[in-house]
Amino acid sequence: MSENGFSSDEVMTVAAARELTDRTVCFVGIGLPSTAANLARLTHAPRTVLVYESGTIGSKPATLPLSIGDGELAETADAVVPVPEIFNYWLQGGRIDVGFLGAAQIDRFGNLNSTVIGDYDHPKVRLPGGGGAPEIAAMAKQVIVIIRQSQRTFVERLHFRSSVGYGTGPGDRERLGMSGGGPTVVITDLGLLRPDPESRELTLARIHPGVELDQVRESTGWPLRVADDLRETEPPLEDELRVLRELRATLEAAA
Amino acid sequence: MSENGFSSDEVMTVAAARELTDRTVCFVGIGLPSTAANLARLTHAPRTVLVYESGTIGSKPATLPLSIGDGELAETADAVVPVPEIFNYWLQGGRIDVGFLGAAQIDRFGNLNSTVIGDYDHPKVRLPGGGGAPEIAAMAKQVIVIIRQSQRTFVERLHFRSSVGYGTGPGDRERLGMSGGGPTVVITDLGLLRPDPESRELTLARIHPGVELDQVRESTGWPLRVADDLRETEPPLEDELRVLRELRATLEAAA
Amino acid sequence: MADLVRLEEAVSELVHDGDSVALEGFTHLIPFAAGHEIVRQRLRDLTLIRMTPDLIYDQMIGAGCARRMIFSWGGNPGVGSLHRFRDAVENGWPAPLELEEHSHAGMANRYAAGASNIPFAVLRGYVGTELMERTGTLAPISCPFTGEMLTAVSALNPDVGIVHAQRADREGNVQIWGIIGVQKEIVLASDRSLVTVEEVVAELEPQPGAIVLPAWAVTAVAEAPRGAHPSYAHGYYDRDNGFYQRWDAISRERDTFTEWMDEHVMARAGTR
Amino acid sequence: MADLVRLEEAVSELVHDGDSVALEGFTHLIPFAAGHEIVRQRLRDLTLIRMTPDLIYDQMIGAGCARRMIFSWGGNPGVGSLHRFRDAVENGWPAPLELEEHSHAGMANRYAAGASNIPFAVLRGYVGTELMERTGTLAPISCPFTGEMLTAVSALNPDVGIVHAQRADREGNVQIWGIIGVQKEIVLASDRSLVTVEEVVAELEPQPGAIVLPAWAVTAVAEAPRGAHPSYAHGYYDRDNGFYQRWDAISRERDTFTEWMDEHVMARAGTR
Repeated sequence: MSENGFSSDEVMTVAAARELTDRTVCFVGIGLPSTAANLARLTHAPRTVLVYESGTIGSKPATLPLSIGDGELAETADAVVPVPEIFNYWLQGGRIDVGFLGAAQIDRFGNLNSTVIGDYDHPKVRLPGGGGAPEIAAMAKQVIVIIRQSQRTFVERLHFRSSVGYGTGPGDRERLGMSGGGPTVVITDLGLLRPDPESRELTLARIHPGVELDQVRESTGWPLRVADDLRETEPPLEDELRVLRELRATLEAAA
Repeated sequence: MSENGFSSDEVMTVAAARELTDRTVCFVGIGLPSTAANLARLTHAPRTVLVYESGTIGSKPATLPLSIGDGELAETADAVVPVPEIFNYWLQGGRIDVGFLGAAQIDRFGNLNSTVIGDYDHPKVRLPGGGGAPEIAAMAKQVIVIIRQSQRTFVERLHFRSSVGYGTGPGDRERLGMSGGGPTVVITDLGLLRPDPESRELTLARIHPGVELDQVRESTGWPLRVADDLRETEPPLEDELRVLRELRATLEAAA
Repeated sequence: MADLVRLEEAVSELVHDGDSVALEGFTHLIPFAAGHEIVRQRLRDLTLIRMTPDLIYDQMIGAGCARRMIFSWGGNPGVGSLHRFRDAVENGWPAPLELEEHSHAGMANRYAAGASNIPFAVLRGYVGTELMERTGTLAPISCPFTGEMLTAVSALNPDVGIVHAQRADREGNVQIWGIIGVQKEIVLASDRSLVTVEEVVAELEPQPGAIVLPAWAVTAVAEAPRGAHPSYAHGYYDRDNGFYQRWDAISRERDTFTEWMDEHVMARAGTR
Repeated sequence: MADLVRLEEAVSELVHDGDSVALEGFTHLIPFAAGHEIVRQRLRDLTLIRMTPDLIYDQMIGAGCARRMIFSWGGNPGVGSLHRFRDAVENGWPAPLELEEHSHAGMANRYAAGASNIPFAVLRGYVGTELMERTGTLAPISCPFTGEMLTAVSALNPDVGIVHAQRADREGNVQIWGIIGVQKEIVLASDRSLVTVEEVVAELEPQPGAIVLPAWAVTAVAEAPRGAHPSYAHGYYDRDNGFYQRWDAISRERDTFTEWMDEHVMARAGTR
């Protein structure tokens, strides 16, 4: 909890929720993405459609799930479909507006590593792996990345490319035949970055309340581009924080 | 109705039903095949599993369906699955023991035409087409063909090859990569033919009661091979005829 | 979100001359009401796509809507020929009909590929049949791992997909049960989709065997009670097997066919 | 027909050293009881196949059952690492673990291809990722109609497929509802299959959202009440989220892990 009365997790989650407009169809993973999408659904975007990779479409959980397959996701869904179908007909079919992704590392073009730290064959840290991310990154109309920002996570060179953002720059997604649009925003605990429309390089567009620009630069493993019109993130509203904290309490109560 | 007290349709249907042993999984089309499979189920093979291409698995209809998608097939089924699944997971998956097929023409190697009489582009008669047959013929472990026998149906040369029996002879199915075993019996209104184990040519193995061998030869568009141990088909039993007639009555009552 | 509209409007907004149109429903839930509305709106040069053309395409072909048909089995199930289909192919009446012919397995996979946004699907099928030479949307393909030869079929993505269903709620979420056929695939494979329903209800009660198409995956929903007759709607009414049998005589001659269509389809705008 | 047998017998008859084994269940219905029985029977050199290895494979890897793993996401959902999986990959304890790594979409399609008896499936996926270079069961493939480049994944046909389900009847017909994941695919893709169930009942009541696997498509059925715990069985018991969180501490060190396994798995033969 910062002196502002909210934690860096909270400002990230609220910033992510705000990116969702109503009636958006979101493919959500567990953790911050699921929290952010449910926060949007319970505040400004009540008709947000949540799709979980376990096959639940239109889930409306009252409590936050710990896994992407909790029973409540199925009980409150409009439809539950087999896993091959969720990936083929719904994600690859081009019906997902927004995919939320996290990662262990990100590079300046929004490519993601969720596979290993170190060498693939002899890793220092074996991470969980790509899961649903490679195809979400390729196929969702728009991708929102949520990741803590530091020299360890914002790296010059990924140890493994698990999912593609903009590859090596403009035109790469098109060359790779990707049907989705790529990352439109990267939300961190320090601020919010958007790809430059021309170069596709991530550019700091918002800085969270109480964060210094130097701190953001020092937390980035490459020379950070900063938008000319850099502004401060609007702090979480009281109502957003209340709903978010109620949501998180349901998760802790269930454990 | 012949002087024997049963019609040629009845002897065909009973002969087909007898080919089914209990617990056989049958992929059935409408008409004689469906009647024969249901007759088997209601007489000597109560655990015959009926699979219809509309996606019903384990249907146990009390009345004969007119179409392969009648409501009763779904109501009495163990499972109802989408049509892509019935063809991919169940038929192509190698789970069908017996496929029943009819046709407008058959050749000496059990290849079938259900597409056109005459030239494909300017047909004399446009028939319905292959439907489920091409893949049933390729993939069922065993195929039973039911067809009336005459110079028009037992032809030297098919006008169109809609489904493959033994192609041009031994080894063809293997060369074509077919997972199923091919036709093991062809049941007609005159008798019953089986492929020769070596040459794969259809060979008359049984002749129905009251039918003369010359009549069968004259009803065949090629020089007919006859088994050394040709025997007469055992006439339909009273019980078989009773159940068959009750079944057919349900079809007429429903119309 | 799916718009809830009148059938007349839905057809006039979604279907245009020259479109490729799939009216699906595997024996069950055949969208006759929508097909009849297409006939009444005198749409022309359609490419009609359906695994089993059934009576509905016999009627649309005889009424002159079709230029081309993509199909796998064109008969009157358990009865015999589709006479209007035959007359078009054999005699070019009322107009010649181009055919693109597949097997059921191929059509089902083409729909699934279309719904999956991939340009083709792979199956073991067609090999050894003359369809391999006759049909352009078929090609041999070799497995990159085993070298085995299989068959590729090109995806189907109709301009318009039309199905009938039991129910929708007021949001346009659609519920289908009983034989579900390729209803989901065709809605998802098509650029635009129309679902006619027996009734619009306040809430979709869960049903054993039911699937739900969310409203945001459907373009338009129109109420059309008995809209599948003489096919059926599981839980609402049975298949009218008698009509399927009577159709043989009605459709055999051009005159009796035209008379029947005039009386039962053309004269019934909005009154079905 | 499926044999109704005791779990111990089913595992000892169906699973052998060196087999490829898939214990599936996407978060829901994970077959923990069967996995524990495999551990108790000290099976070795298994190739473990699962989209999300989850705690069950963490346990089996730590217990020394595995030589190889085919997977797409190896974490403790919502909690963090699978420490036994990491220890095997990073330090080779208790034995080195070979990996064959895919994405979820790829694994799901590999199962579907296996169930469909075709040697590969096609998807848009993997392109631009380093998995393309690392994984041998991936290959580029071009569409024979459009020339587009897509990705082929080879089919998965495990020696043994194991899933948990809510119910079976006395014939061995199996009923599953809630999140159905890839349960059907893995049973149909495998040479031999074992379904553990919460209970055997006289008759399967139809349930909204339920699928049924007919007895003749399953090799063996074994009753294993609470056999998915700490995963869950929809309609029977909830996911034990607390256990998933506690597993982080239990599994972090080799000693505490081994102690836990000795007490909760090895010592419980037949008493689970």
